[in-house]
Amino acid sequence: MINPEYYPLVRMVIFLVAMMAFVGLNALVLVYAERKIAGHVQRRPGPFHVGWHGLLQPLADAGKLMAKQLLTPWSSDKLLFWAAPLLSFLPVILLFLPIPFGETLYGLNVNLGVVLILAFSGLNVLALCLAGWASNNKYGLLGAARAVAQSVAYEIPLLISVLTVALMSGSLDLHAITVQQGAWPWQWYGVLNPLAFFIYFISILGETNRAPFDLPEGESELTAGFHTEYSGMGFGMFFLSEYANMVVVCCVASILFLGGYQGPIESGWWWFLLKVYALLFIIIWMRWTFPRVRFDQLLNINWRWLTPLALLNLVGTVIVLRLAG
Amino acid sequence: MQELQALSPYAYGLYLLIILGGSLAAALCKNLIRAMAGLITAMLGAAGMYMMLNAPFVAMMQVLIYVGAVSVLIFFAIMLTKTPAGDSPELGSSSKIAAGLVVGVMPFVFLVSACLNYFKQQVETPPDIPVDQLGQDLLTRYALGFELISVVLFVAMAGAVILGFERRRSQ
Amino acid sequence: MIPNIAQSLKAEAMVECDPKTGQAVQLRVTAEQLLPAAETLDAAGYFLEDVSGVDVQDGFELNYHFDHVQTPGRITLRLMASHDDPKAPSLALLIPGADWHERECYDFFGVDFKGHPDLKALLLEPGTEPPLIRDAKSRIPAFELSLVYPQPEPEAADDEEAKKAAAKAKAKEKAAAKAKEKAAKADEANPESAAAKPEAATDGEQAEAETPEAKPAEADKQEGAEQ
Amino acid sequence: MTMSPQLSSDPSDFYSQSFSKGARENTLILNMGPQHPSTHGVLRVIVELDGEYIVRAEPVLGYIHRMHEFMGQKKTYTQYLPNMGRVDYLHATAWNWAYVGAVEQLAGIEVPERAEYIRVLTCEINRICSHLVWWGAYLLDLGAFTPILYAFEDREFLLDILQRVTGSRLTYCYFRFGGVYADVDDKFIDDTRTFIQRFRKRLKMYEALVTKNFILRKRCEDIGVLSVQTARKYGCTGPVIRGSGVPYDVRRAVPYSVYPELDFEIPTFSEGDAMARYMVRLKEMEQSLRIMEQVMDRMPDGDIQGKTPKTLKPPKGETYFAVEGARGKIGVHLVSDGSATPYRVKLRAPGYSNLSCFAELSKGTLIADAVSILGSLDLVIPEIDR
Repeated sequence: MINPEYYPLVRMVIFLVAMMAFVGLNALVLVYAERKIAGHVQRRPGPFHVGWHGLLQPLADAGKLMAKQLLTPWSSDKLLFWAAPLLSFLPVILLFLPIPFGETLYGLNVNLGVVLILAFSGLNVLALCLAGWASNNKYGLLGAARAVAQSVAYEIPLLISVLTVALMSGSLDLHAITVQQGAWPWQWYGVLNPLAFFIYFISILGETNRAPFDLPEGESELTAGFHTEYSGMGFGMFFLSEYANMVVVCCVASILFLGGYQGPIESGWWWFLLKVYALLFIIIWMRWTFPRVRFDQLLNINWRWLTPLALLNLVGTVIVLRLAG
Repeated sequence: MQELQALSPYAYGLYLLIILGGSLAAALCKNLIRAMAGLITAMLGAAGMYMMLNAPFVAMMQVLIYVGAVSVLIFFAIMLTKTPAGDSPELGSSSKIAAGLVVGVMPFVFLVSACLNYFKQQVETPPDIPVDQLGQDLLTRYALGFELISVVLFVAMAGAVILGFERRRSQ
Repeated sequence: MIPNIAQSLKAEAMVECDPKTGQAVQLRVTAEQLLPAAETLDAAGYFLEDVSGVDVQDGFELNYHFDHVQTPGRITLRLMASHDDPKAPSLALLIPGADWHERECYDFFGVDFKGHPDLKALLLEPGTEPPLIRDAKSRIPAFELSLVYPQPEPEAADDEEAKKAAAKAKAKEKAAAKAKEKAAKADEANPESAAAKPEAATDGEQAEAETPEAKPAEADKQEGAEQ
Repeated sequence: MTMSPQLSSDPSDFYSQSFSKGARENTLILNMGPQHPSTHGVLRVIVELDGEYIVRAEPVLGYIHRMHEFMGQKKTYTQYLPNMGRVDYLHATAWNWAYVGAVEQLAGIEVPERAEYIRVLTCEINRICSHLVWWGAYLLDLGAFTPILYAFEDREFLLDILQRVTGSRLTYCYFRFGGVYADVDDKFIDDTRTFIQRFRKRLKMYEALVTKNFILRKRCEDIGVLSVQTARKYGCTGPVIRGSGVPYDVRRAVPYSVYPELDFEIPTFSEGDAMARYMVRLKEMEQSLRIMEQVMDRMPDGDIQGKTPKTLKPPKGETYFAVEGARGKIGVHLVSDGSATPYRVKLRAPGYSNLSCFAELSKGTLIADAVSILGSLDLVIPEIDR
């Protein structure tokens, strides 16, 4: 038998493997959801031919991606070129570790869960930089430059709004933050402090490079931005990590602002997934509705509005907390 | 995670390898971006060392600030300045190697001598300090050091901004 | 309005056109007159529609079509560039829209626009032989195209005029006969155009009938020269 | 921005070599196209970038140049007619009309009134098709993915209608010298009326969904401002010059066909920016609907084909005929030497002149704005390259 000392480690490893499966499965579901939602937004049925109502389409897509030849541009920095997609994908798995999907359904119980997620989600931008630079493509480079500026900028309001919640709950432990909110919507931090929730939501669009803030890959200007030169699973990795990142930030949003796995009638992981998918649906819906903003507008939104608002909100929250006791 | 004590020698070795490998890459790569990648690796290894010392908060901050933010600023600086981001041949000249050796060896000597003189081997894991106490200490006892570090970050940011402005002015 | 502007331009010849040609006024200009004329038109609110080249016997005829954004009526400036050394002054610095049209002409006819800021191939691969240059046999004389061109051989025209003054009807018959002769000659050279020949004479008549405002003398000259 | 030195040694072509680097250091020369999502086909724009700001831009044309003008010298008048549908595939009927009109003017062919009405009707339907494609594609340039599918849904309806009479869906060759190819039937008229009703509602929806969108306005307003003077100097026509406030429309300026009898307005906006050009096109679709309604109310009975000689040999001479296409003034300069083959056909493409102002408009803008400007000029590359 395994030494009981190692139980947390074993649990972590099992959870990591499970999370890999979850991320993969989630990507499939999200790809299907994205295409179906896009289809219905655009008044067409979406994928329809592979499987019932196109259910197996994501599998077909994945098969195609995996079967494709991996091309390395002759002038690229080969080591960094292939390190970048891995760097983009692997840390994302780590991000799922501290997330409490249910009361006992978590990988690692750390009291610094929020910090862990924030710390490792920053690695993604490095991956984008390296990908853009290493592919030695001018579009890639411009995409990388945009990714850097955008992530650095949007990380600030994101951190501040997370900090606001941390102050309200007095903890950085995701589990504790969940429990402090009640089962009912009026007990959730998102309702108590809607401004923080709003700022967080806008910031995650910027952080995960989702439309209307998808400038690092803004296809009408930069063809595909940082992943212009990637083919097959190289692109697939970025793709997976984008979806995984979306899931992570939505998980964090549902924990910090929507009461996590708690919900009316009976709490459980179903509430959690429901909230996460509702947020994901909104993000997908926005992508298929809005035009893309321009780069300087994107930064102006952040520096002129979101960051000052987030700071004011933080100060206001502190004052209210002090007054309330 | 005190239960994982038994694994610590292996983890220590692993982190050491990461730090050494990363530092060597940072020092020896002629390509600036590769050097930066090495630096990031070394910083990640350092974060692991903090974890070993039972300071998860500091480790996270190491990742958040140094790996996530400072290296991105370095990347920005590389792109904004006229530095050739590719292989730069002039780095290989002998006088520069000599200068690099002096700069590299001196801290090494000082640090090793300091370690040998002042530190005894410590087996016990230091206690995990809660975040609020950490915050208290940082804002009272270690306020000066804390502020100095902020100044470093601030200078890095301001440098990036100034570089950006100078480019704009030259238009 | 249009004739006023047109009259104020310095040109070698000016003709008010039949509406059938889709143009109000045509002016024949020399290389020196082109730029001032374009300048005046530009100042009067005209825009350059296009620059089109036509390869005729006399050279490459460049048509600068100007139109006004409010008053209808197209003014055409016609400039002849010789076949041997095709060149023309460039309008590109005055009217930036001329830039591409001139480059297109350079592509299609090899006309060298002097003073063009960046004369290089636009639509064709650089170094391509100009495709719209016709072989010498199939070219038509410029005066068949437009009334702004004088007849090239004045002596022959005098003969014809004398004949016409004497008996116009006879001349017409003769004209028809000569046209047939010419057609026969042309047939040897160019069998393709054989089908077109029988109508040649009637065409000439039509042209005469349908351009009543045109100076009769010139029309006569035209007919004469055709023979 | 610095690049790895390998790129500087890349083999480059004639245009890259002639596009020499400017005086400034640290600029980046970027080839947008020939394959690039924003250039709507195979257009190439070489840009010199400083960061994301465009220092200089130079469009390179000719990637799908087919030398239509040369083909015109080799084919008979009738054989050349199908080429017209291929010049501008989005507004093929207008090109049909420009060429057919030029030949009719030169040869003196009369067109029956019913045929004129049918021409106006199909041309306006086709204009709406063209504007719809532009609308969708422009929003795609701005990163909105959905409108193009809405636009194509409407356009599909129109293509079905046009297919009934013309027999084709894109490269129409419907007009004939002296008339049109086939008569319209009742179903055509009914379908068109249904469409008009339906499309009025859709236009309202487009306005609410897209035109009033905050992000869209920020991306279009004050972008690529084209003054009246510049527009005129570059020979811009169509919605581009009307977006600068000049009510220049060939249908009114040099009236042809039955347009003088029809009641419609020429929408103009004086801002001269991308938004003004956008609004002009949207309003034009409404006006086209009005024209279509009037035409269907007034359409007389009668022949659809006038008398034309079997082998067409227009008399010697030249003619210039212009019509208002979706992109501006389409002109055909036709020279005849009296034979069955045109002596010279010169096609005046509106997009060609409209695009030529791009280099000036894009100077000093961000790449994203340049894409917006390029889209707002409404490019159809086959028409520009011919």
